[in-house]
Amino acid sequence: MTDFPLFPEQASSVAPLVDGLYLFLVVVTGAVSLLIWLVIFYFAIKYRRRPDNELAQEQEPPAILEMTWTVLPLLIFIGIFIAGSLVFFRMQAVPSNALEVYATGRQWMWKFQHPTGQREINELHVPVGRAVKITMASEDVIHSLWFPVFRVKADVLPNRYRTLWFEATKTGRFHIFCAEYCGTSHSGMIGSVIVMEPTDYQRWLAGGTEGSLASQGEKLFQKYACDTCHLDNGTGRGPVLAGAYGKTRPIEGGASVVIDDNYIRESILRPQAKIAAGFQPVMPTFQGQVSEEDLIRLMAYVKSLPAPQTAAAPPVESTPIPTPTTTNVVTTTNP
Amino acid sequence: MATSHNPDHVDHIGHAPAHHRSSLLSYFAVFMTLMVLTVVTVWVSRINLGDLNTPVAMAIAIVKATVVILWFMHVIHSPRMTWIVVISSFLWLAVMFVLFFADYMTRGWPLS
Amino acid sequence: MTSTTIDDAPHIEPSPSTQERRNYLNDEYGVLSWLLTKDHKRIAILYLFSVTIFFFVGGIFAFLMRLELLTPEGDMFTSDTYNKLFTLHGVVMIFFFLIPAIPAVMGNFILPIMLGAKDLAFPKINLASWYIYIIGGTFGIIVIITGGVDTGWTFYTPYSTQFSNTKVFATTLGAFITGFSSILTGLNFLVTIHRMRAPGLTWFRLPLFVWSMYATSVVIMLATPVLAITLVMLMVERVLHVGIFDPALGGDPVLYQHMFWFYSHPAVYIMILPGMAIISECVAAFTRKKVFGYKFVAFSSLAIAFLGFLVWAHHLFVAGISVYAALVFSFLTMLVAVPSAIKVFNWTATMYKASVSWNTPMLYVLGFIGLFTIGGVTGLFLGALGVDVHVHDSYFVVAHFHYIMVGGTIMAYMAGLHYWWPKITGRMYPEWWARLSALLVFVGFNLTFFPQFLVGYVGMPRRYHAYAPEFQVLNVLSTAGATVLAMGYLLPMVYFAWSLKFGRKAGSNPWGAVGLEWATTSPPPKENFHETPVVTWEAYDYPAFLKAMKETQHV
Amino acid sequence: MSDVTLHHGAEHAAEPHKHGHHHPFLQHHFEDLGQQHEASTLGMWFFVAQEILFFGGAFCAYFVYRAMYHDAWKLGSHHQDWKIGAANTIVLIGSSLTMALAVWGAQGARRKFTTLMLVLTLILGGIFVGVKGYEYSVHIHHGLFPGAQTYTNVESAPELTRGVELFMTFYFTMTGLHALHMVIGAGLLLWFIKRTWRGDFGPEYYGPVEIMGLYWHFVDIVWIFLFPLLYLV
Repeated sequence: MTDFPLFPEQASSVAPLVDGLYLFLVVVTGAVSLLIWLVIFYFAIKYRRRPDNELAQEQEPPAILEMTWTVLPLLIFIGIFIAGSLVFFRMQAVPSNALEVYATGRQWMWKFQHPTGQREINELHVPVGRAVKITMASEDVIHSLWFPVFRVKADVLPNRYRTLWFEATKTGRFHIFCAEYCGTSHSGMIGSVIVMEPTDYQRWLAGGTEGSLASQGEKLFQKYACDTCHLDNGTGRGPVLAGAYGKTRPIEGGASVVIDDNYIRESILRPQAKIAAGFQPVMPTFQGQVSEEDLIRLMAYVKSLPAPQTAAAPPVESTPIPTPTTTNVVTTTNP
Repeated sequence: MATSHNPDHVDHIGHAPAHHRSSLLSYFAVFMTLMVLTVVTVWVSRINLGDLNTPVAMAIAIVKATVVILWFMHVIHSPRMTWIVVISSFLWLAVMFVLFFADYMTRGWPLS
Repeated sequence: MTSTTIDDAPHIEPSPSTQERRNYLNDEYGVLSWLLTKDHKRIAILYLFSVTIFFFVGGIFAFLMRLELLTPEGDMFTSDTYNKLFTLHGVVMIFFFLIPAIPAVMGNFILPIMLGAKDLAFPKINLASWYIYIIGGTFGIIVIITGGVDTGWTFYTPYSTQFSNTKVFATTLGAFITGFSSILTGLNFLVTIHRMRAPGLTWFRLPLFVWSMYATSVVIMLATPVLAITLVMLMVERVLHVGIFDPALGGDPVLYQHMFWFYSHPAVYIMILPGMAIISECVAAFTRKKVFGYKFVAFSSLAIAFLGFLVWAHHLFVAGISVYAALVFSFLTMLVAVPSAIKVFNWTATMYKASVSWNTPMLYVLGFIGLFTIGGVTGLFLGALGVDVHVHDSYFVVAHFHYIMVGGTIMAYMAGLHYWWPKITGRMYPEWWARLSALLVFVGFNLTFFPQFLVGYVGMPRRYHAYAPEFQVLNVLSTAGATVLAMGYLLPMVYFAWSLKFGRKAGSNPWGAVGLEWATTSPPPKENFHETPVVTWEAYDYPAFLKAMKETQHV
Repeated sequence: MSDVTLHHGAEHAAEPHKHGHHHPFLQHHFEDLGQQHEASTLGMWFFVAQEILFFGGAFCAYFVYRAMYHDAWKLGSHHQDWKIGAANTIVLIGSSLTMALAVWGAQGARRKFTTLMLVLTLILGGIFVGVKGYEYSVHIHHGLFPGAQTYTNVESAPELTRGVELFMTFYFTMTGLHALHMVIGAGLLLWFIKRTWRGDFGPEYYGPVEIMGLYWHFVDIVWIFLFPLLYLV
């Protein structure tokens, strides 16, 4: 019978905050509950039914009590709400210098990819003391990546990137669980995160890799012939991708969109969804050809492209070459 | 103690059913209103008001629905309780729409 | 204050000539008289049997799960079987026991009598409601026999529509049909409360049981249809392979969760409000005192009914809704906790300077107040965003909702069963055996579910067939508790059956309580009252009620 | 139209002030016809409230996807023939009128007039469902129905395939549920035509016809919302 912890370890920057809020709640609600139990037992014993105490004396406790236990709980609860929200904001605000790691959930295993190219299954090596941002999507059903000792969790949705970040403050090997029921061996979809000293982490990184994620992405960029349309000098049939990440660009139909992970993914898998303004919808769909890992590599490559400093005209105003072939796009008849 | 109906006989409204009978004319007037509004719906949908098309179409549909509820369904002569039921069911529907779109509208918003 | 001893007063023992007076049980005989009855009391008995069967079916699944969780490795069942066990435990317990139990059994039997009416507004619809429940239940049984379903009682997409190859369609159809049964019961209650109250029974003279049943019926009427449309869409998606909720085909799984929880959170209030209804009755009866702050308790039921519709997305904090929506729902969740707090404080204050009896129903009431308080405050833990991110989908959540459903609703159900047993059957249950079973239930319950709070916060996820070794000790404790709890639930089956034959004959008011149901014989005649009663006393006004009862006895 | 008294021969209740106490259709557990009428009408209104939430859930999901796939919704809606939709709307509002007139007739115990109105309502309802059936067959013929992996019409916009299929799913689900409610209504109408012809209804007892009217008008209101949302995006 191994030792059984009654309280989880704190191994992340946000863990003390969550535990603080948790213990505050335990104390406050515990006190109120204890008060109620004691009062009940005291009344149950003091005013128990005896021959001389057959009918209750109709004295009422003061009516002001009613107001107090309506307003007081409301104030306490709003306080709890505010405390909970502050911690929640801290969990949602991803620091800008975070180490980017990509995760893919698929039925009953976790796959992690580091920017330097390492690929791991059900294991994640991270440096201690540095914020790590995990961008994740699922290949099939909904999973949920949960690091109990870091007190962070987020559902991993199919077809949509979501992020989760933590900053490990303690080295060691800790649990990774899937928290959203996902089928037969949902309980087998577990793993461990290994938090290492930065030096050990560098040594682990150096061990065997086939080039950084971005470099792998570049190979795929050529393999899928993306470079025939997406040229850097803005003369290609597709928009220039260099330096586009994070910018806001207009799309057909007047709206504009922030170029983030989800937009890149959607433009690869369903290019017709949001077409960059001034361009023809000629890009074929890559749905089913590009795997989740390749998507992550391509995205890492696109994000790594530096904004072009050359004198070429800024990408937005470049005039697209009229496309040779006439496309039989169903033009909308209704104005 | 005879159990005759004692005076503060609350909420036992009368004996015969609420005996209100709307005039024939009002039914035909309502019918004509609905016809006109249907034509307006189709006509408005042909004009391209951009984002305004949906709210306008919905407004006309709500007007038509209110007309049917008040006159065809006799809510206008009905006791207070019927009003409460009708209004609360649309109120619950509004709660559903508002809180659904509270999520869908704010999904893109960046953290402050 | 009248000096009569209350214990057996007002002692409206029916005179011997009325002793073998016809009552609803011996009024007519034969299977058809039961299967085609339109009498709300007999329909309540039909519901009592069918609901109890489903309670023990669900209980067996729970016990098998607890046995499996004795060991970290999943060595008793395959993981598929375990997944089916926890799904069926959820589906059977929620759709076939907790939602129909108190409204359909206690509500059907007691509500019309409490209102002084001869029957519910639509007796035929009431019988139809039971038959629809049986059809839905049959689907449930068919699913259990032919292989079960392994999606969890929440049927989350895309697993339930595209990846699970178990009986999802039949289960959702069963739940869809059972939904209509509770809609019809809700409809019946609402109209009866509005239109069929006895003369003199104004809204503020109504027992608090009726107020809470009214609030429950409002929630049933306005929430269950949204479950119906969600399950229709689920079935359409599963059969036609269309992408309403499946992201691969363009749908949004989070939309399914929104629509599902729009029903399922109010459904949690459909389960607890009837429990609160019974507790308000029993607190008044066993302290022989007007419930403190009658209007506050009454209106807090309605407040729960309305606020319950605004909070559903606290089940989705980590599911992918926007940060701002999470803030809105977390704030609203804090508001909905206030009416429950008001009720608990008012029940406690009622016992001040009261005459508290220690009969079994009161033991269950004390248990309810204690455990429901824990259930309620842990709901605040889950409502606070910071903590919810960690504890969502962990055993902390499992413990929270079991404290509300088992510690709350089932404890209240047992209290109601013991409180109205003499009125339903005309016989008293054996007091000491009942107190023993109440103790067993209380101890067994706490031993089962309190360790789960701890193991949940330490990090044991929900719905896990095999878990990490360090959680084993707490799980063994929990399984031990489950055995004691099972004993506590089996005992009443024995002594209730025993009491039918050998129980002491109960007079029309064995507890000396206030209420129209105690002003008629037990078991009551077919038309509840020989002549329509007239209410002249305020709610729970003991002196006035005893005086009125004295007069009816002498006339 | 001669005014036909209650041909059941049941005179009014003996005591004048206990009006409607021993009426053939007064159920035992109600005090008097007034209470029975109030109760059944209120019960029907709660049922309509529940139906509003039922269709409301579908409309809510519809609007979420309409915001998400606006162009696909526009394209999908153009595959509907709005002229047939408009004609159907007029037919349904007409049936609502005849239903209201039937309630008016029942109040005046005008047996023949009420029966005629109910028959007209049934016919108009039948026309509506018939036209819907025609529209369904057209869509299925074009392969425009949910689950139709082969989606031939719009070749070059594969993206719109999925959006339009989602639109068609909502089209079929919502109009299908609406048509189902129409069929149930038609069944009820048949039963009411029999009862009206038998002369059950009069100024004292016309509740059931009014309830039928509430149900029918509700189904009409659902179509009033469905028409602009599905045909005129």
